[in-house]
Amino acid sequence: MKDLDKNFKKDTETEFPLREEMRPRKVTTPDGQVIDIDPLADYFCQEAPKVHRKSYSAIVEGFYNWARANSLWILGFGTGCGAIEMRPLMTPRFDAYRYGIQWRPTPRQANLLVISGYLSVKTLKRAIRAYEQMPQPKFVVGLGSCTINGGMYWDSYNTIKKLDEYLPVDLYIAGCMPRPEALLAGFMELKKIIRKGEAEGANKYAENFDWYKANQKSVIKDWDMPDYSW
Amino acid sequence: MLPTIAMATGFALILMGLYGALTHRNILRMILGFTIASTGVNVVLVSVGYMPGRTAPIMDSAVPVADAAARVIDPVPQALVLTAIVIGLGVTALMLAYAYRLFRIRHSLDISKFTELKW
Amino acid sequence: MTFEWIHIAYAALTLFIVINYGMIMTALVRKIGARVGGRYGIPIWQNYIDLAKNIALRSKITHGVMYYLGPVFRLTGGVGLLLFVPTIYGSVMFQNFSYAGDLILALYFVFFGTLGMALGAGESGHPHSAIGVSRGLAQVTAAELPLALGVYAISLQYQTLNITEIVAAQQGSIFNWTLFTNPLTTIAAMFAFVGTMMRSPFDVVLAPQEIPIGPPTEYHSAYLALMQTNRVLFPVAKVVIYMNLFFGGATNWAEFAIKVFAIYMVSVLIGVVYPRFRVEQSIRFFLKWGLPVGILAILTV
Amino acid sequence: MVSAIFIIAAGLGAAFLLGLLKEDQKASAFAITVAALGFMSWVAYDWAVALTTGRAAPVDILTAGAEPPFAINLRMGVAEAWLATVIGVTGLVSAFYLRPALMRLGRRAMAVLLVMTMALTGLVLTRDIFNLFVFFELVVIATGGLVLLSDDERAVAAGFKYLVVSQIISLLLLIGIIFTYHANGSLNIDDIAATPMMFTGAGLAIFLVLIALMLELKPFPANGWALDIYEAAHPGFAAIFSAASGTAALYAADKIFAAAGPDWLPLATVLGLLSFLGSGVLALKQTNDRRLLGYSSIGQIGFVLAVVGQRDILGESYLYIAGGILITHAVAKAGLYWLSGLVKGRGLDDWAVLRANPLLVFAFASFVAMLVGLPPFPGFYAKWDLMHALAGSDRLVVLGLILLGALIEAGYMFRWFGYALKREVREAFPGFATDKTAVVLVALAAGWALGFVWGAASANPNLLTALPILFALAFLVLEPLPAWAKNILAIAGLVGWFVWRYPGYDPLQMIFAVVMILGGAVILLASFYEKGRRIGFYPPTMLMYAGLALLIEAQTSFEFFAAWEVLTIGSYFLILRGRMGEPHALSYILFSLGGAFAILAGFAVASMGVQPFALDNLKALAEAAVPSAPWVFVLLAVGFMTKTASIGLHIWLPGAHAEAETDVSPMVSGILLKAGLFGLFILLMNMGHQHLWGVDLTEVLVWIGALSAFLGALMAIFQEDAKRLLAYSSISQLGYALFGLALMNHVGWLLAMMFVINHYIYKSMLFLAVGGVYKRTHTKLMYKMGGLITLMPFTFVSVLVGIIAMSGVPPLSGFGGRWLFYNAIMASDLRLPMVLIFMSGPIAFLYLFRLIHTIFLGQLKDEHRRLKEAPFWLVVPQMIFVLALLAFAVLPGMALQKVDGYIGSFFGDEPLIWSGRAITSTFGHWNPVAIMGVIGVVFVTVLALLLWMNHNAQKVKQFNIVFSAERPFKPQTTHFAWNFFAPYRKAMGFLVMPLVTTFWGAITDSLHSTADFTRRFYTGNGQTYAVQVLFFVVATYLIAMGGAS
Repeated sequence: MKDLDKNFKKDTETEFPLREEMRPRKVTTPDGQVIDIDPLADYFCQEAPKVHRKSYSAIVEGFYNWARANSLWILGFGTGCGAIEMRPLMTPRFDAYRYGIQWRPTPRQANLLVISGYLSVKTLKRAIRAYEQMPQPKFVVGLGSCTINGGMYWDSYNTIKKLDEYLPVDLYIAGCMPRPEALLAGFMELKKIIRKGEAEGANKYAENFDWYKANQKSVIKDWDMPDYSW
Repeated sequence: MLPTIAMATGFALILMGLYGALTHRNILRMILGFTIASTGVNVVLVSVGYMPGRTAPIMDSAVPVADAAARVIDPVPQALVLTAIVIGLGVTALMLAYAYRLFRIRHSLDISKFTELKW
Repeated sequence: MTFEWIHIAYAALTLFIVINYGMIMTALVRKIGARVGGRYGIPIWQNYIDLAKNIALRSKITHGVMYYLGPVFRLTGGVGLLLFVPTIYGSVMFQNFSYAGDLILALYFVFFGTLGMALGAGESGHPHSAIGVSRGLAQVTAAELPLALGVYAISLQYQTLNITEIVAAQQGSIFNWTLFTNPLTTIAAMFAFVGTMMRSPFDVVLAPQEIPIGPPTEYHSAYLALMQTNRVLFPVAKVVIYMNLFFGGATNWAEFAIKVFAIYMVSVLIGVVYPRFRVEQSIRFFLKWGLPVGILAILTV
Repeated sequence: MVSAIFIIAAGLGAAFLLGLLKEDQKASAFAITVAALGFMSWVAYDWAVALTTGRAAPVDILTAGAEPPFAINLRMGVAEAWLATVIGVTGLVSAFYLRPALMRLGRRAMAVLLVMTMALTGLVLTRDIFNLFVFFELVVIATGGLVLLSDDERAVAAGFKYLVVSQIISLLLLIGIIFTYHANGSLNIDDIAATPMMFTGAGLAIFLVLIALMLELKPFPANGWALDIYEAAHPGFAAIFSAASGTAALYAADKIFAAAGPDWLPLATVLGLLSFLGSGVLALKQTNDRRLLGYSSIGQIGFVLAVVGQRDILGESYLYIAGGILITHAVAKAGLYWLSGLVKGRGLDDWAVLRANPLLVFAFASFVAMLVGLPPFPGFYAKWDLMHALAGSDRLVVLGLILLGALIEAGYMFRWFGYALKREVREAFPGFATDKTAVVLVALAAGWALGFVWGAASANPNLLTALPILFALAFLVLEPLPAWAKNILAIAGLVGWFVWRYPGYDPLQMIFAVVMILGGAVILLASFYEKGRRIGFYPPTMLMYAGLALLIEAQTSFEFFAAWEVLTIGSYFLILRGRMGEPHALSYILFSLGGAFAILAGFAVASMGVQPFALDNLKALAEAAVPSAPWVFVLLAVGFMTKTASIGLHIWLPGAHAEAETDVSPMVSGILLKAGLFGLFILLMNMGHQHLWGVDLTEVLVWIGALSAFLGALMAIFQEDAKRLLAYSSISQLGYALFGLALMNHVGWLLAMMFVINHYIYKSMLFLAVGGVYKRTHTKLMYKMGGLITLMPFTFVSVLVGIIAMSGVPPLSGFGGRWLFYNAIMASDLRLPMVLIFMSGPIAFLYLFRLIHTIFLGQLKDEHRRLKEAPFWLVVPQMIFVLALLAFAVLPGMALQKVDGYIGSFFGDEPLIWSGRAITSTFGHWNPVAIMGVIGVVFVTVLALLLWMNHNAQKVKQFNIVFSAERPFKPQTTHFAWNFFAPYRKAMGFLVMPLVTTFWGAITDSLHSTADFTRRFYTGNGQTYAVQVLFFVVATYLIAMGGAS
């Protein structure tokens, strides 16, 4: 059940045209000079992601990992039906806050991207962007069987099957859907991984950037953005 | 009595002339009206200077220079009238010339047709 | 008073105490909120952990010079505000740099951080930042008005602009506090206090999902760490001013801790009870309620 | 000395001589004409000079060898001689101007011209009323002849209408003359004067003579016939008709009024004012240049007639005043009619072709200034003296109406001038006829020469010998030089003047001199960026600075007012230079002149007619508690507040400042506005608290200041145009300064002083910065910009420093202003106005942030990607300002300590103690160095900390923002800038409804609709005009009799 069967895969023979606003164009300046604008190069930073080494001192890195584990800020981004299971975590019954888990509205301030269920190709594009805009170190948790093998959408024309072909997943929480208790247990597990210093998904993404990009581009038809969204 | 009648006649002529000049649209009639009015003015002028029982202010053998002041009427209005008549003639001539030019322009002598300049 | 090098050490000590106090107090306030809602709430050290986490982030971006300087302005504003106001009445150590200026300095220096932050947020190029700034500035013009009137009223009352002298005049008995000698002024000023603490009902500036937390939406890592530090420091510094002006100041750190907490809780209590205002609603609110009270205050003082 | 009779003889003789020539000897005919006119002018001029210098005494020339009343006598006095000169020269110059037409029509036309000139001279010289009548009729006939010189067919009808009315006038005149003669037995004017006739019996006779003479002056509304002549006649003749005929007729009327006695003077006053105001209003609606000039002529003659009506109080200065106005009018109007002959089209905007020759534009400007009575022309001196005489005799209504009339005249004249300078030239332009141009330049030279003569004859200083003004005028000659050379000269002049003068200044003058003179030099640095010759920039600029330089040093009310007018004129031409400046320059000059007239009236009332009036005397006036003192205060304050653009009088400012050129905006905003503050300083320093109906007027000023500060700021935040935003901000800032002044305490004044310095620095800086951005982006609309910070870093820094300083945030100098402000209000008893000021502070923060955000931050637009930093010379002064602001922030005592002591000498207190770098007041303390130090150390520490932690941040580009997991579409849709404070508009928008604009708009609209309604009165029918004349006579008689009984 690979994603890359021929019904699903993008037609790479014919170039999909860029969106109008992303196409290079000529613009007249106020002084009457005509200049070239290449939106992709002019508007976006074209740097590739870097591999960030750990701190030189093991003690410092240990402290940092402890802090990262106890201050998990989740990006408030619901992708599939699993998003509904996130809300109870804020309630008195589950109260994830006591574990240092909080929600942030902007990727810039979040470390944890929870892919909460099936991911359509359209949403994948947004998820990639959101993930790339989060600062390192960042963690991805896949929720439910849809992120593992497509689940009930295994033969869908429109959803991806294996999340870790597109983003480096640190942890899956199985179930359809996993209950909030399972989520909490999963987050506890993630904390342990982080504490051990093994949650280096961002570095893995940077190291295998080309592979991830090739996979992403093979399913996303109108790739009208830079390779890496800073 | 005589000066009063003359003066009344003069004013009557002035009013008639003015009435004529201001009610007729024909330029020639207007000019005529003004001529009548200026004649009236001349009559008034003369009547103001007239003194009963005196003679004309002409210094000849009939009126010796020595007692002229007592025997002639006031000569100044007479002189004024003469001047006024001459000037009136000039103005009337000019107005008639204008009437001719106006007629050449518009082939009409109706004053109310020459109102392009206004406001 | 003139400058001596030891003042720097004293100022650093004040700063250290206040930052730590602020860290704990804001966490405590959140915890109280959670308990009221039946939750356990965040750990009391959570602010420290978040700070450490943010500093520990590895990748950072910058949008430009002003973006970089924004948090610096912000924290300088908070630190400066604290240092321009005497913290503990009667203590030589905690007079800070209050000889640099009087009440007016404190009143206007509040805007220093706001301006820098707004500029930094502006350079990020994010429209939501600008929207947040626009809302915040619009709201603050109306919200600060009762405070300005209140400050004017108490400086008329005490015939001085010197904060230490104002605190001195309130010593002796609890009934010497401005709160009791001039309640109208205090009420007017508290309007402004509630209005500028970035809590509901006046927190549409930060509307977390509509304009993802407004001005700081692009900030992260150490930038955010500086802003978090300011977020715990600045309210305390502001409360110190209110405490000095209206609630008799503090003669020792214990009194300081209690009074700051109590005053801070005013905005918290109002915040948990009332829903959010739109910007024009809050402007109208301050003009309709805050302004008349302020005018009464300056007319009756 | 040639006898004056030869003037008449030469005219008549030459006319007869022409009759002897053959029809085709046109050249010799013209030569004879010119020779005769030249001779006539020379004789008159010779007399004029001799009589003025005292070489000769006035003579009576007896004709027919008998004493009057038995013969006609002519008199040659000073007035007669000068007027005869005007008439002769007008005739001579017009002859040259009319040359083509005269050559076409031949010797007869030339003879008529000679007769006309002769008859007009005769009108002036004769002392016999019947002789007066004769000359009048000659003038009528000659006019009838000369009207036909026109190429315009409609002129024929106009001439006929003129003749019809002339007939009626001569009827009235003759009847009047004969009965006057009947009543006192003499036709000699001097004999009539010996037996004054009252309103009874014989009064009707003298009334008829007077009214006939006044009808010759074309009084409003019985003047439709004259306007037709003005419109249709050849401009060369219209010049004679307006300048020479008007002058002669007026002098004739004056002679009879002098003879009839003072009881008749109110008649002249009323009819004169009616004409002045009525034709002024009607002129507002005119679209034909010559007809407009006709209305203006009638108005001006009415003005002089009103002056004739004041001859009982004018005494010895009567000739100086009436003559000044009359001669200025004659020269200016002749000049304008001659100019109109150079312009093909008859619409007002057709005069745009004049721009092809800058000299003609200068001539036009000079003529307009002459008509409006601006310095340095005779009308200015005359008006000044006249107003003082009127105020001295309590004729305040007349004073007010004359000023109103002058303002209306300024309205339509300057509007027209604006058309000429700014409207498009519609058709290809063939070039000007050299001889006609030369004729215009003769009038121009005459105007300036007369200005010099009148200035020299004035009891007050001659403006044309004031060094700064001469320096400014020198730039007219230097116009061919390149702009950079003129700029160096201008800067050198300003700096040199300052260095020369400053030892004599007191601290107050010193501050203003530094801001206005040295500050002007700094702003002029920016002008180096202009290439080419920049024609028309330096003369007005330097004129403005000359006015400012003189203003600072003014000791008497005259010096002050003259300087005020000079700077107003200079700045008007400067503002008019802006690309879209035309309507704004007009509203500027109208408000400024209105204000100037208020000042004039104020000074006149204050001095009670006694000149010279030292400014210090205002203090005596206040101390003596003269009943008029509060009114003087009101008038002067209103005048000064038009310049500071206080709310209600502010509507001229936004456009004027926003549409001005890049380097002009800072001049008119940073410097010019301070002139108003200087005036207010002088006023309050001398007059202090004044009470009117129990209200303390300074409290009213406090309220006005507070309202200006508040509403100005509020309007500023809703502007999309960066320069308009800054302009509204000026209203607000000047409101602060006015507020501080009006608090009438020591700190308040210091506050105002601080605003003078601060506002100059940061507003100049911001205007230059925005101007630099405009240079690059070609737009002033802020939402079209964005993200320019990296492209224009220096400009950004100056804007940043500017807005921090302006918003009063420590540590920059604006905070000092706020600190002083609190200390000032603590010492004041007023409470409520503070509320407005408290509000305006944060609101200022709003518009300032908007300024910097929408221009420099946010999203960079495609077309701006390659922009460069603003031109070097625009950046230089900005950087100087940045340094000045920083220095002033740390060491405010540098500038303020001396002023503080100086102000202390007025209030007799020392509220501020300057110890070292710290300042202590009664209430608080302020240590700028400590503030700067603490903030600096903390800032650097925090920055170092951040650099240590985030030194490796990745620099990203404008679209690398989190956008709800999307990417932005285009910069235009991502830049949040338009309607930036939308919520604020929802909450407070009702406060910025344009009530004031609507108010002033309603006033001008109602004037216009009155004009439009009234002018339908002029139907164009000659008969109707004649009937109107008769009605006018009857109505005037009834009203005069009613008024007398």
